[in-house]
Amino acid sequence: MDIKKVRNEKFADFLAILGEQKLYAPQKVGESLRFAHVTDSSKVELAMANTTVPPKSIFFPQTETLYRYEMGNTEIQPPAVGEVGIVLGVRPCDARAQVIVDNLFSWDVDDPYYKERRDKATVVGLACNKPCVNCFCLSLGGDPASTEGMDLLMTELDDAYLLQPLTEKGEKLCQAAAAVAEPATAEDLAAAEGLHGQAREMITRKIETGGIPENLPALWENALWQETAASCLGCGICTYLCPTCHCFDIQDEVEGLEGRRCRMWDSCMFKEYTLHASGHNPRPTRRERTRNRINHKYSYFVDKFNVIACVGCGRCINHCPVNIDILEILAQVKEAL
Amino acid sequence: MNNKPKIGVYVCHCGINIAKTVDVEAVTEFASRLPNVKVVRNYAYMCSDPGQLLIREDIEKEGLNRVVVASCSPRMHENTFRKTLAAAGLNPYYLEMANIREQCSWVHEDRDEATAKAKKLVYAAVVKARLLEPLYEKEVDVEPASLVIGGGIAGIQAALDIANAGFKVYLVEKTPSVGGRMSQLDKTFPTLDCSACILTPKMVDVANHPNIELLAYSRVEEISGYVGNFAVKVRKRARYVDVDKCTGCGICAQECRLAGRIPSEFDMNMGKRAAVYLPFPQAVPAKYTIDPERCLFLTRGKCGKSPKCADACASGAINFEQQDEIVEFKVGTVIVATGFDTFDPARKPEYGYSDYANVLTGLELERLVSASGPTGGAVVLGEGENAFVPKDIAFIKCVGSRDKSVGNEYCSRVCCMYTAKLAHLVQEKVPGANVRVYYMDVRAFGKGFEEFYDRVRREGIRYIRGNPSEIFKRGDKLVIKVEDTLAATPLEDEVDMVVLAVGLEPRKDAREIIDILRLSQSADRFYLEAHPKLAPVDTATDGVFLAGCAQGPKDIPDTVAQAKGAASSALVLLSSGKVKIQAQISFVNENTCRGCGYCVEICPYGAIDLVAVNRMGNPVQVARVNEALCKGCGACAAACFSGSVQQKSFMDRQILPQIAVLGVMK
Amino acid sequence: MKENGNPYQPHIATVEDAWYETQGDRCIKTFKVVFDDEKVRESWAHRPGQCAMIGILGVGESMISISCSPTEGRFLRFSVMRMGKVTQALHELEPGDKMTVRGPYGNSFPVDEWKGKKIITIGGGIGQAPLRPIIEYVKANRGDYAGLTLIYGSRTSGDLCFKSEFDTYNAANDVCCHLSIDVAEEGWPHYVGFVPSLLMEVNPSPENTIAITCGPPIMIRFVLENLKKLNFADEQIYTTLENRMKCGFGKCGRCNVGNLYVCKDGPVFSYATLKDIPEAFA
Amino acid sequence: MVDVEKLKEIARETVSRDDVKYLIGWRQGTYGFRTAPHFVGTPEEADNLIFSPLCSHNLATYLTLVEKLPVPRGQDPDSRKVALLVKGCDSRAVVQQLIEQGIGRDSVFVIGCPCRGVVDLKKVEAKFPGMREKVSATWGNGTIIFNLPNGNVEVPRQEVLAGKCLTCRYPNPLLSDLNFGEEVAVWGSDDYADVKNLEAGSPQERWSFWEEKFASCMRCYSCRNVCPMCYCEDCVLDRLNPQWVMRSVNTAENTAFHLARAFHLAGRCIECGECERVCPVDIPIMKLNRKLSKEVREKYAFEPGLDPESKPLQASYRPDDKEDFIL
Amino acid sequence: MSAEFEPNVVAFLCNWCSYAGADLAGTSRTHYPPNLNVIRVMCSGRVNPLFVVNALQQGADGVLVSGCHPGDCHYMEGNFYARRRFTLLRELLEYVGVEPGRFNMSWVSASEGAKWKDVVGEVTQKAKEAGPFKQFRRDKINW
Ligand SMILES: Cc1cc2nc3c(=O)[nH]c(=O)nc-3n(C[C@H](O)[C@H](O)[C@H](O)COP(=O)(O)OP(=O)(O)OC[C@H]3O[C@@H](n4cnc5c(N)ncnc54)[C@H](O)[C@@H]3O)c2cc1C
Ligand SMILES: Cc1cc2nc3c(=O)[nH]c(=O)nc-3n(C[C@H](O)[C@H](O)[C@H](O)COP(=O)(O)OP(=O)(O)OC[C@H]3O[C@@H](n4cnc5c(N)ncnc54)[C@H](O)[C@@H]3O)c2cc1C
Ligand code: SF4
Ligand code: SF4
Ligand code: SF4
Ligand code: SF4
Ligand code: SF4
Ligand code: SF4
Repeated sequence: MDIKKVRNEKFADFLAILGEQKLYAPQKVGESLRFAHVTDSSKVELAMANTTVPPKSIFFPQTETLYRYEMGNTEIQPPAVGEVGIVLGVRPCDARAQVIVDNLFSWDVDDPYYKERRDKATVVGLACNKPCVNCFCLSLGGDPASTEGMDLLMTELDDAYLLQPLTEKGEKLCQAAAAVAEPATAEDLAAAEGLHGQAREMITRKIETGGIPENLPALWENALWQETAASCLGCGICTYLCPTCHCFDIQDEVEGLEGRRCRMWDSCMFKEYTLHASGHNPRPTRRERTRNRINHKYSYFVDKFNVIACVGCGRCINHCPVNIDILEILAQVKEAL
Repeated sequence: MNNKPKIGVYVCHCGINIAKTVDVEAVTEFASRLPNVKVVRNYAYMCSDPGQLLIREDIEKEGLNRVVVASCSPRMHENTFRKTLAAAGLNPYYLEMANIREQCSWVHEDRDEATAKAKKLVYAAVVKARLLEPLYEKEVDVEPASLVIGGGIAGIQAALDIANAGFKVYLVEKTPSVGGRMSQLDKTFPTLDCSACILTPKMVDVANHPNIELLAYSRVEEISGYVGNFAVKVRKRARYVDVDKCTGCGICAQECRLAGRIPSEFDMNMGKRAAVYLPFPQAVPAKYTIDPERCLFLTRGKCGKSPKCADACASGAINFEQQDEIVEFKVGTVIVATGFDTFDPARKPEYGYSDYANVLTGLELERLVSASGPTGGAVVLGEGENAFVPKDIAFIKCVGSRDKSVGNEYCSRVCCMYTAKLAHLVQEKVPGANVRVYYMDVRAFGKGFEEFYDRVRREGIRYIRGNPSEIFKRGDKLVIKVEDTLAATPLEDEVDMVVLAVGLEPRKDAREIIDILRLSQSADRFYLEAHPKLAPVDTATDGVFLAGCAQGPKDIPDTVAQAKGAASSALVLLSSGKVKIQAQISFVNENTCRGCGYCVEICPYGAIDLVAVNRMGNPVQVARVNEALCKGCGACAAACFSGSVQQKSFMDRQILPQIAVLGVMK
Repeated sequence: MKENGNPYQPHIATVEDAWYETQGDRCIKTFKVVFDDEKVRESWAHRPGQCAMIGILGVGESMISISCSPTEGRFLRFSVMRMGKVTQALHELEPGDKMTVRGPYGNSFPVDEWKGKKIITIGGGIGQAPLRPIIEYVKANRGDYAGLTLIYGSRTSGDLCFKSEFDTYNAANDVCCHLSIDVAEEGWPHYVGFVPSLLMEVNPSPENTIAITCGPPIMIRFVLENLKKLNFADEQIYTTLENRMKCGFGKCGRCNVGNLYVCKDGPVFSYATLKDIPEAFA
Repeated sequence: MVDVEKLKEIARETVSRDDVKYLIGWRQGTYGFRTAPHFVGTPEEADNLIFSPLCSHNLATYLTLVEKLPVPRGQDPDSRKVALLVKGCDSRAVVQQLIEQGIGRDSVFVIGCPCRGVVDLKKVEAKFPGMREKVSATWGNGTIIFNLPNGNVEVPRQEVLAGKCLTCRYPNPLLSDLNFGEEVAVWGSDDYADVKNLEAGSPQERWSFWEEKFASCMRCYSCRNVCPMCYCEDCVLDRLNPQWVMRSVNTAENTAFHLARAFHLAGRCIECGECERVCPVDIPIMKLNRKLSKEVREKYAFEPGLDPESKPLQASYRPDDKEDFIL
Repeated sequence: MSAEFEPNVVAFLCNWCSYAGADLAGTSRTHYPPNLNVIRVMCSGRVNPLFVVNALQQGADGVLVSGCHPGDCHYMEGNFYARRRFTLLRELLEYVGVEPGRFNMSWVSASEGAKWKDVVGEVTQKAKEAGPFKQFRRDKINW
C-alpha cells in the first residue's frame, strides 16, 4: 500500500473529502476535547495531545438505545445503529484500546450495536509527536506510532501529514483523497521515523508489568488498597475516561407512551454498581472498588483475553481529582509482590 | 403483597353541569383505553345513592382496587366517595378524583377544549390512582385528664365543667390565687351584680372539687407529646409557707416587719400589703405566701433577730427552707386561659398617666370603688392631708384600643361598658359629681348593653364625642384638650380626675406559652384560633384549646361561654377516650435519611424529631415523624433534598407521573 | 455458542399462572410463563441451574433463576422475591399479562457428571428457587441417581417456598425431605432451628454424594463449614451465586467475583472453584 | 511564612492522641504541580505533610464521604475524632456540616490553616506545560513562588490563583480547635462580576451559553461526590423510584441534573470551588453556584457556613421576605 | 403559522386557599383559558422545586405554583418556605436561559375566584408569549 502525504495547505480539502462520509474528529465540546461529528472542519483539533473523552464514545456511546416500544404494547423495535464513517485523529493508545475492548464485545456473543459501528468505521490514527507527561503506552506494548487497530496512520510532519494506509479501508480512503494527496518521499518517511523515535524518548513514565497479572490477586488483603482508596472520591472519572473501560447499565426510560430500553456507561467505582436489591453490597467501600478496578484491568482481563486492559494513555492519572496515580499503584504492587 | 391495580373510572354528568360542556361519552371512551383501567362508567349523579351503588357493585363484582371519580372538586365530595369505597370494603384512600366541573366544565366554554382537558385530568388521576397506597387512620388513647392554664374566670369555668363531667383537671395558676381579673372588679356590667359574690363560690368550688388539682403559684415549664398524650411539667414555686399547716389566720402578715409597706398588685399598687400576704381576702387557696423579692429574711438572710412571721405563726407554717417543686403528670387535652393585661397608658404620654396622680386607669378605679379596695370603696384621691373627693370627673375611652399608633387596631370590647359602669358607680358614690365621658363611638352590642348605656346617660352622665389630644395641669386641675366633634368646638375641660378606659392586651409573658405549646398569634398578638368562625376555641395543635381573653378581648359572659366551649371540646376527646390521627401524613425512610434536620426545622407542628439509631452497628441520627402531631402539609417532604421524607398520598413518585401526563399530553 | 441476532432483545412471554408462595414485605410470587412465539417455545432449551433475564417493558429487567426443570414441560417458572423496582412491578403481573424473557444464561448443574450419585440440596429462603429445578430433574430421572435428600428451612413456616410440593415429595417417597423453621410455631411437626444445624442432625454421609447449597450468605457460610465437618470434599459441594447483573452474557461487567463472571462461569460453582476467590462470599 | 515543620509536629502530636483516628492533610502529588489528600494515621506518616499554594483540595468532604462498614455485633463503633486541616473556605464547609448535623462537633478536630490563596492547576499547567518532575510552591509577597527544576519562578498571584481565592473573603478559618500559622489579611472581594456578566445577556444568550456546557457533561457526578455539602445517603440523582433524572446522558437530563444539584446547594454552597475543579470536562459549575450565592446574599443577607448556631437558609424564612414576582 | 400556539401549563395548588379559590371561580362560572392543568397538593410548602424543573422537562410550557397569601397558610408557615424556594428557583431558571414568563407563583385565597381567573389568564398569556418550551424538554428525537 502506498504511503502518501497531504500538505498542510491542502489539509482542509482533505477534511472536506473525508467529510463526505460521516466524519468524527476531536473537537472542543463545551470546554473539553472529544470526538464529535464534524460539521465545520475548522473546529477539528488535532494539535492537542489527546482528547479528554476517548473515542470509545463513538463505538460505545455513553447512552445507547437497545430497542424501543410503546407502552402497553409488546412490539419491540431495535433502532438503526446509524452511520459511522471515519473516525479521524485517533491516537495509537486509543486505537489499541478499542482492539482490546473488541475482545469483550465479541466474547461468545457479539454485541450487535458495537460490532456494527466497529465494522462500519474507518479508523484514521494519528501518531503522537508530543506525548503527555503521564503517557506510558510503551510499558504496555503500545507505541506513539503503533498501528494496531487503525486503518490508516497519519503522522504530522512539518509541512504535511503523512498517510500510511494499513488496511483495505485505509487504502480506499487514501485513494479517495488522491486529489489532495501526493506520494510521500523517502525523506518524509525518515522524518516520520525520526519524530516517532523522538516521541518514544519523551515518554518518561514507565512500569514493568511482568508478574503483575499472575500475582495481583494474591495482594488481596494488602494495605495498599486501603491507602490508595482513602482519598478516592468514587467519582468514576478514571473509568468513564478510560478507553478500555466498557461497563454499562441497562435501564428502561419512558416518556408518555413511548419507552425504550437503553444502556449507559457505568463504573465499577460507583457504589450502586454492585449493590444488591437487598442492600447488601459485595464491594461495600472504595477500597474494594479500587482493588477491583486494578485487578480487572491487570489480572482478570488478562486471564480471559490474554491482554492487559490498559493502554497507558494516562487519562486516569491526568484527570483523577485526588491524584490517584495508576503507575504509583502499580509500583506499590510491584514492590509488594 | 401487591396486587395489580384494577381501576374503575366513574365520570359524572352532574346533571348537565358537566355534561353540557364536556363530552362525557368521549371521556369515558378515552378512559377505557388507559392502562390498568378495568371499568369505566358515566352516570348522571355519581354522588347520589344509585351512583355510589354503581361504584360499590363494581368494587365487589369486578374486583376493582382503585377508583377514580371524575366529577366535582374533591373538596366537595372526596369524603363521600371515600365512604363509598369503605362501604365496599376497599381502603378509602384508594380514591382519586378528577375535578372536571369546577376546573373544567364550569370555567370553559368550548366543548372540544373542555373535553380534551377533562381527558387529561382523568388520565392524570388514573396514573396517580395506580400508585395509591392504602392508608389507615390510626387511633391513640386519650389520657383522661386535662390541663387548664390560667385560673381566671375562664380557667375556673373550664376546669369546673371538665371536673364535673368526671375527669381529672390540673388547674395551673401563676399567682398565689385563682380569680384573675374578675376578682379585681367591683360590680359587673350590665347587671351590676357584685363580682366577688358571683366569683367567690366558683373559686371555692375549684378548691374543693375532688377532680381538680389546683396548682396555684405555679408555672408550666414544659409540655411534650401530642393530642391525648401530653406530658406536662409544672414548677410549683416555693411559698415558704407550708400550705398544709397554714390556717390562713393572717397573724404572720400582721407581724411582718414590712406590713403595710409593700404596694399590693391586686389593688393596682394603690393599697399596701406585707411581705407575707394573701393577695385578697377571698383568695383561693386561702394560704399565705412570702414574697421572695421583698421578704427581708429571703433577700438579706436576716430579719431582725428572727423572722417575726415565723415567730408569730402558731402552727409553724413558715418554712424558709422550702424549695420549688416540679410536678409531672399526663393529660389528654390542654386549655389555655391565661387572660389579658391592660394597656399601659404610659405608652400614650399625652395623657399624663405617668405624671399626674389623678389620672387613673379603669382597673385602678375598679379597686378604688370596691368595698374591699384600698379606700374601702370611697372615691378618694390623694393621701392623708391631701386627700380629696374628686367632683369633676372625666372618662376617656379607647385608650390603647383602635389605635394604630400603639399597634392595637382592635376594639377591646369591654371598655365602653365598663366605662359606663364605672361612671355610674362614681356618680353613685360621689354625690353631686359631674361625670362626662369622651368617646369616639359607643359600642353597646351585647345583651342588655344598650339599655344599660341608656340608663347611665339618663342618670346624667354626659357623653361628649371627641378624642382628647392632651392632658395637662393647670393649678390643681387637670385640663383636657379636646375637640367636641359633634359641636365642632375645641374644648379645654378642667377636671379633678381622669379615668382612662384602657384596653386589653395579650399577657406580657404570652410568648412563654407559645414556646411551650407552639401556638401561633394572630395579628393582634392574642393566641390564634384554628378558624375564626368554625373552630374558634381550637388551635392548630390538636387537643389544645383556648378560652377567655387569652384568645381576644371579651367580657365575662363571652369568656364563660367560650370556656364552656373549650371544656366541651376537650370533653369530646376525653369522653371518647380515643382520637383519630391524620392518615395522609409524612414518614421518613430511615435508611436513606441523613439526619440534616431541615424537616425538623420546617415542620410547623414540631412533628419531627431527630432520633439516634443504629445503622449496621454505626450510630446515626435520623428524622422520625410523630404521627399524632403531623398534619400532613408535606412541607418537610419538599425540604428533604434526598426525598427521604415523603407525604403519604402525595409522594414524589405519585406526583411525578401526574406531571408527566399533564406535560406530555397536549 | 456464538449466536446470531440481538442478544439484548427479549422474547415476549405470557403469564399462564401466578401465585404467592409466601406473604409479607419480601413476599415471593411464582410465575408460570409460556413464550408467545411458537418457535421460541420449541427452541428454548435450559438446563437446571440456569437463569433468565425477565422484565417488564417500561420498568426494567431482573435476573431470575429458572425454577423449573426442562423435564416439567414447555413452560418456565420463576419465583420472584419482591425487593425493588422491577420485582415489585413483576409482582403485579397476573395470568394473561406479558413479560419479557431472555436467556437462558449461565452454566448449569453438571447433572450428567452426577449420575449414579446421591444428591442432597440444602436451601434457605428464596435460595430454594435455584434448587427446585435440580430436585425436579433428579425426580424425573430418579433411576439415574442414587438418592435425593432435601434440606430446607426458613424463618417461619409462612416463609417456606413451594410448601405444597413437599408433601407430594414425601408421598412419592423417593425424596427424603427435611424442613425447618428458625423459631418454634404451634403445630409445626418438623425441625426447629437453623439450616446448618439441621444439616448436622440429618448427618449425611459424604460417600458418593453431591451437596448443593443455596440461600442467604450467612447460611451458606455455616453450611459450608458444617459440610467440611461432615468430610465433604470441596469438589462435592456446589453453590450458586447471585451477583447483580445487567446483560447476562459477560458484557456489562459487574457480576464478577475475582476473575469469574457469574453470568458465564456461574451461577453454579463448585466449592473447589470458589474457595480461593476471596470475593466469592463477600 | 508557613512553617511546615511545625505543622508536622502538630500532626504528630494530634495523631498520637487516643481520641484521634487519623488526620487528613495534603501531600506532594506524584508529578508536576499535583498534590493529594494525605491520610495520616501514624506520627511517621506526618513527614509527608505539606501546606502550600498547591493545596486546593477541600478535605472537609472526607468527613461525610466516609463509607462505614457494618460494625460486627458486640463490637463498638470507632468513635474517635478525625483531625482535619482546613483553609478558610474549607472551614466554612465544616461549619455548614455542623449546622446540618452532617457531623458532630466532637467527631472532628479542626486544625485551621490561614490561607493566602491556592492555585488553579489549569492556569499553572498552562503556564508551565509538560511538567513531569514534582514541583513545590510557597507564598511570596503577593506572589507564588514555584520551585521548578531549573530554579525558582515567582508569579504574581493574580495570574495563577484559583477563582475562589480571588473572591475569597474568609481566608482565615472560622472554626478550629487549633490554629496553625498567623492570621492573614483579607485581600479578595466579591462583586459577582462573572455572574452579572452572564445575567446581562438575553435568555437566548444565556441558554446558548449553558446548553453547550450542559451538553458536554458526562454525568460522572464527580462534582457531587467531591462536594462537602453533597452527603445524601441516597442522592435524588441516583434514585430510580421516582426517577428525577433519567440516566440517559443528553442535554435535557443533564440540565435537570445541574439545576437540581445547584438548587440543592442554594444557601449551602460555601464556594470552595471543588466541584468545578474536579470536573473532567471543565464545566463552569461555580457560575451556577455563585448565581445562587449572590441571590441568597442580596435577598436574604445570608451566607452559609459562618455560624454553627445559625439556621439553614432553606429551613427558615422571614415573614417579610421579598416577593416582587409573585402574582 | 396558522394555528396559534397553545401553551401547556402545569399548576400546583394548595388545597386550602388556591384550590378552593379555583373552585370558587368554577362555582361562579367565570371563564378562563383551558391551557392550565392543576395538581392538588395540601400546601404550597409541599411543592418540591424539582417538580417545576421536571414539569418543564416533561413538556410543560409554563408552570405555576399557587398558595395562600403570606400569613394565611392553613399550616401557618408552608407558603413562607415556598416563597423562599421559588424565589431562588426562579432566579436559577432565568439564569440558565428560561424565559421569565414561564415560571410563576401566585397567592390566591379561597375567596379570590376572580383573582384566580386573572392569574390563569396572565400565566397562560405569558407562556404563550414565551412560545413552546424547548431548552431542556426531554427530546424524543434523540432517542
Ligand atoms: C377595668 C375592667 C373592667 C371590666 N369589667 C367588666 C364587667 O363589668 N363585666 C364583664 O363582663 N367584664 C368586665 N371586664 C372584662 C373581664 O375582666 C374579663 O372578661 C375576664 O376577666 C376575662 O377572664 P379570663 O379568665 O379570660 O382572664 P383573666 O381574668 O385575666 O385570668 C387569667 C388568669 O390566668 C393567670 N395566668 C396568666 N398567665 C398564666 C400562666 N402563664 N400560667 C398560669 N396562669 C397564668 C392569671 O394570673 C389570671 O389569674 C372588665 C375588664 C376590665 C379591664
Ligand atoms: C443469577 C441470579 C439469580 C437470581 N435468582 C433469583 C430468583 O430466583 N428469585 C429472586 O427473587 N431473585 C433472584 N435474583 C435476585 C434478583 O435479580 C434481584 O432481587 C432483582 O434484580 C432486584 O431487582 P429490583 O429491580 O426489584 O430491585 P431494585 O433494587 O429496585 O433495583 C435493582 C435494579 O435497579 C437498578 N438500579 C437500582 N439502583 C441503581 C443505581 N443506583 N444505579 C443503576 N442502577 C440501579 C438496576 O437496574 C437493578 O437491576 C437472582 C439474581 C441473580 C444474579
Ligand atoms: S487505566 Fe488509565 S492509563 Fe490505562 S487505559 Fe485506562 S485511563 Fe488510560
Ligand atoms: S478518578 Fe480518582 S477519585 Fe475518581 S474514582 Fe477514579 S480513582 Fe477515585
Ligand atoms: S407533613 Fe407537615 S405537619 Fe407533617 S411532619 Fe411534615 S411538615 Fe410536619
Ligand atoms: S463533574 Fe463535570 S462531567 Fe461530571 S457530572 Fe459534574 S459537571 Fe458533569
Ligand atoms: S457546590 Fe462546589 S463550591 Fe459549593 S460547596 Fe460544593 S464543591 Fe464547594
Ligand atoms: S445533589 Fe442533592 S440529593 Fe444529591 S447529594 Fe447533593 S444535596 Fe443530596
